[in-house]
Amino acid sequence: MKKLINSPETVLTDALTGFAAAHPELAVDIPNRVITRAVRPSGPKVALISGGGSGHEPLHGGFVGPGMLDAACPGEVFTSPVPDQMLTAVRAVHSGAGVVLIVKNYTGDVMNFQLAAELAAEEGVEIRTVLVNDDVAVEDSTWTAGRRGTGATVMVEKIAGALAERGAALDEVAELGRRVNAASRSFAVALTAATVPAAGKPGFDLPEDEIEVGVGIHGEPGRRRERHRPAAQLAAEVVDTILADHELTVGDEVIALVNGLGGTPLLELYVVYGEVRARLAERGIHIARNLVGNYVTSLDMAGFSLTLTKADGELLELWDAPVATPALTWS
Amino acid sequence: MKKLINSPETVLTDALTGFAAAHPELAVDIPNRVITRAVRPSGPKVALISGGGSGHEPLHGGFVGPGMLDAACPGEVFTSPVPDQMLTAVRAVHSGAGVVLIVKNYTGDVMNFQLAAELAAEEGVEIRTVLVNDDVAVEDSTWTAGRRGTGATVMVEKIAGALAERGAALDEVAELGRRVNAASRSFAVALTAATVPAAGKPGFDLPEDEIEVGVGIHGEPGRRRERHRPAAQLAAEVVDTILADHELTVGDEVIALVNGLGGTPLLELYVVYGEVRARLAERGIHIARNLVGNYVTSLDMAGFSLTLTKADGELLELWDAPVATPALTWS
Amino acid sequence: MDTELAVAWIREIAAAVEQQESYLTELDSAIGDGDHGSNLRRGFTAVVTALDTLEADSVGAVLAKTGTTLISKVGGASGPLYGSAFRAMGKALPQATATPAELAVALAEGLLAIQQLGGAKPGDKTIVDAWTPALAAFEAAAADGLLAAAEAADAAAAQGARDTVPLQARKGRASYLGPRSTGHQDPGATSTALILHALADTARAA
Amino acid sequence: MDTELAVAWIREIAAAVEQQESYLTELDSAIGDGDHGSNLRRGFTAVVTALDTLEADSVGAVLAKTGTTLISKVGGASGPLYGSAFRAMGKALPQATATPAELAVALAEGLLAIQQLGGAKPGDKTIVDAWTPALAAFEAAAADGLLAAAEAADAAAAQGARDTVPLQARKGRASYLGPRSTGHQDPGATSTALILHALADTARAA
Ligand SMILES: Nc1ncnc2c1ncn2[C@@H]1O[C@H](COP(=O)(O)OP(=O)(O)O)[C@@H](O)[C@H]1O
Ligand SMILES: Nc1ncnc2c1ncn2[C@@H]1O[C@H](COP(=O)(O)OP(=O)(O)O)[C@@H](O)[C@H]1O
Ligand SMILES: [Mg+2]
Ligand SMILES: [Mg+2]
Ligand SMILES: [Mg+2]
Ligand SMILES: [Mg+2]
Repeated sequence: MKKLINSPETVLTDALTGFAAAHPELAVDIPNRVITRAVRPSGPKVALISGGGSGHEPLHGGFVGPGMLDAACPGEVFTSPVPDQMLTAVRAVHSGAGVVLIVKNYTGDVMNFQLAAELAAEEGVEIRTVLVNDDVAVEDSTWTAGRRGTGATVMVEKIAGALAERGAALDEVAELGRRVNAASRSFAVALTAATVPAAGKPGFDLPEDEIEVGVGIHGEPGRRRERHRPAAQLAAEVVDTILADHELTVGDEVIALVNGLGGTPLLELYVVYGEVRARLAERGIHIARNLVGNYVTSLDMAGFSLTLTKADGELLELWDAPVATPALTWS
Repeated sequence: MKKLINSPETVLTDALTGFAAAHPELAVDIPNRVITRAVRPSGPKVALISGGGSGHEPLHGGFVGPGMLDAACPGEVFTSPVPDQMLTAVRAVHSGAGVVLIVKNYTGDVMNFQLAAELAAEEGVEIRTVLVNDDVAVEDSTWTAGRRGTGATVMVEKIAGALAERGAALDEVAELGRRVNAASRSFAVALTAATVPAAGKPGFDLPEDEIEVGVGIHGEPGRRRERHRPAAQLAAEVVDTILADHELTVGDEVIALVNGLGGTPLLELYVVYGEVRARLAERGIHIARNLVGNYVTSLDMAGFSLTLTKADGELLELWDAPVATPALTWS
Repeated sequence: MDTELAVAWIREIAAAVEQQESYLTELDSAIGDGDHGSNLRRGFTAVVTALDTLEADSVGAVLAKTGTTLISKVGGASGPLYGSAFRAMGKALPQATATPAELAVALAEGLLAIQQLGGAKPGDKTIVDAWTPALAAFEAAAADGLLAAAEAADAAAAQGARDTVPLQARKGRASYLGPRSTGHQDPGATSTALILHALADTARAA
Repeated sequence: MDTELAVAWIREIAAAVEQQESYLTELDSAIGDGDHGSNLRRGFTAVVTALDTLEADSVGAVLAKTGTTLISKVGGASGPLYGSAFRAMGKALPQATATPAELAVALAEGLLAIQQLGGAKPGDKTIVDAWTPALAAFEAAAADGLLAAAEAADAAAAQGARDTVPLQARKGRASYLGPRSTGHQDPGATSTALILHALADTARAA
């Protein structure tokens, strides 16, 4: 394993030290592992807090700022944060209007956020939880832990964040977050495995001409191992897999995220985006907004995920609302 | 080789197709391989054109937009563009105020831009060329092709772009670009080799515990092969290597770019940034502005480069000026 | 079991986790995300530090401190699960010393906490698959004293962990793999076996 | 040489480049950026297409078209260098047929163009190191006819390319490697040898 780190034990603290130095517009509580905006919104505002294991950068810390999150709680690499972090975050950003926790659906995340929510509720803070579970690779059945939360997290954080910034009430913000999640589906393909620093070697071996289809963002193998294929074919299959699970019909508009898993060059992500767009056009679906780049990564894994969020006028307007975070900025 | 492409022959066209679709605010002439702003600046303005081989994304296409470049000419992967591209770009963006060509110092780039400049001059366009050569890994002597242009390209394009946007004259913009280049130094370290699609395999083999020190951005081996070291040590050595060549003294301010080469997770880049900042602080040098991320990449190469630009009030003010491009946006 | 023995047990778990870290991580790499070993090592290292300054007047205080520390330091799935389990065991043992029968009740409370929080049933390929047979064995042998009960639980937990190999996971991260999760031993069941093995070792040394 | 032979030469170069693409790329991977083979293949494929529709009335027209096409299609260092060389050769041969002596002059003009644009001297580990001895050999044997001159140039260029192995590069991308550039054959010198070898093959077939 070759990584730009000092040691697996210190990687998170070291990265947060660098992140804090790089982003003076954010306040980084390094010992408690909580990232907030340096300048609090004036007046009461529903606070959005998210968090999850590290190794998915820029998620979540890179989405803290006006128009998006109020706080992020980074856990150890691929390990959900602990309840103390979320409690510290709640205390830091709660302004009386309540708190929305945005939680990716993984057993660890769900349980740790749940414990935190209970503790925060005991302190009298109104808490709502929005669960993100957009990954169609996993069947949502009693036979699994349910669908994983992946790329849709960006959509939920951006759109619910915009609504919160406008002064909407707690239940409205939470409801919208759930609506964005319900309107979103994702699917991912990996060309290589990720190497967790503490593990020291790739999570799985993958022959030169094979890929993992239906992977998550924690370096785990996917649902199936298949032969590698040209980008056009892969993109078409990923689109079709999502559409098979998504209520999208001719004439619908979507927000599309072609997301790099960390080790894939931007050049290739644009190739994929072109093919995704072509396939969607064949199916009569129009991409109204897009993001192409590394947004929800899996350390150094090569590959991509596609997220499609069915959009309407309201969602698009909130998507277009100003945002100023390290990883997403427009005005 | 596993890549998200259709074929090595079509990768550039396919990526430009996706890029064009993803960025309606830009105009992408796919057959001629020229990227310009969809909306021209109103009135005459010095036009900034850059270009170079592809595989360094977001450089240069990702830096086209208000406040930065007027046009970018992407060549084949790691191959400089051809003069026809630059001539097409000149014709597209020339508004009477002259054109500045920003050229990274590689034999191919220099010659192709030179041929283009001659052709454009024949058409009566006033042309200035700013050569970027910031890589201290290469000695600038008659024994080499001179120093390579790497990370400083971002600084030159941003700062000269801001000045051009304000209506400065041709020679002023070119002079400032040269000044930014002269104030900049870079050095890079690679943990893995890049794989050029047409070559189909990594440019070099690197044992598990070794790194290439002093690499460029074209997948070539570096100046030396060394043992891998913790991030703190590597970062300190890279800082020291740059400082040994840079006129920086206690109390000076810099703009720092910790740049990922394409295959390195953002988490690690932040670790490096923290260590770079600590080392510079020891030397009494203050980072006034920073960028941490993938800006000048080398396909899927893992590693980082550091660029330090000595800053003064004027440069910082121009750095802070609004910019709205796919890869760099602030207001 | 007195507070001293409780502390010894926890220290023994910490030592075992430290020693088996890479094995646990390897198991977790196969069907999870490769952090179970480092998660537990981080957690129990913090627990040992916390116990150094704890003035415990009951077995329960030791176990509760272990639980809250795990919750605060581990994260992931195993942090809240083991944390809640130790907290529940702690709550069940407010007295200075605990009989094997009382310990059996505590172990049952621990399992209940795990199942209430995580919703897993036996056969889902989780911690529950080692804890359930361990609890049954401990209960059955409780009358024969702590050592006998702990050794029975140790053997049953180890067997329970091994028995997860053919199972398809229905809870936790491994469930994402579907049928591909079979053929691998569950990391959490394996660490549960370590915890019971540590109890037997501690009882033997006492 | 008449226009037909000129076209045959260029086609032969294109065929050779196509066949040797991966070899050239391999050489360029060692001390460059791994694109010399694909660069030249892209260029000469375009040249062959351009020549298909060209109604050339002189050897020079064929070579000039080759040069401008290479400049428009190759990029990198080799595009402008070979492009300018062929353009210069084209300019030197305005007549319908060219004698070996005239061809020698054209080859000299080609070398001059390369050196004017790129500034390389013999020994810098570039195209110049194959072109220079090839030109000398061609000049020396020009009196013996095209075939003899071309074969001499072919052999000299091949030797020149081989002789780049121990050299340390002082121009182009390979110069970044410093002493590490020694021990490898220069890709550009190698492609120059291919160009001269194609001339000999074409002359032999005529
Ligand atoms: N719902 C659950 N109930 C009981 N145990 C579970 C549950 N989900 C996961 N586990 C256990 O947790 C283990 C993984 O723990 P760990 O790797 O530390 O956390 P994570 O899965 O969050 O990375 C699994 O091997 C499994 O035994
Ligand atoms: N200044 C120069 N003069 C002559 N030949 C050169 C010069 N610079 C580079 N070359 C030749 O160009 C070859 C590389 O060509 P190519 O790989 O196509 O371009 P690039 O180096 O831009 O990738 C080198 O092997 C060398 O022979
Ligand atoms: Mg985990
Ligand atoms: Mg090249
Ligand atoms: Mg795990
Ligand atoms: Mg090359």
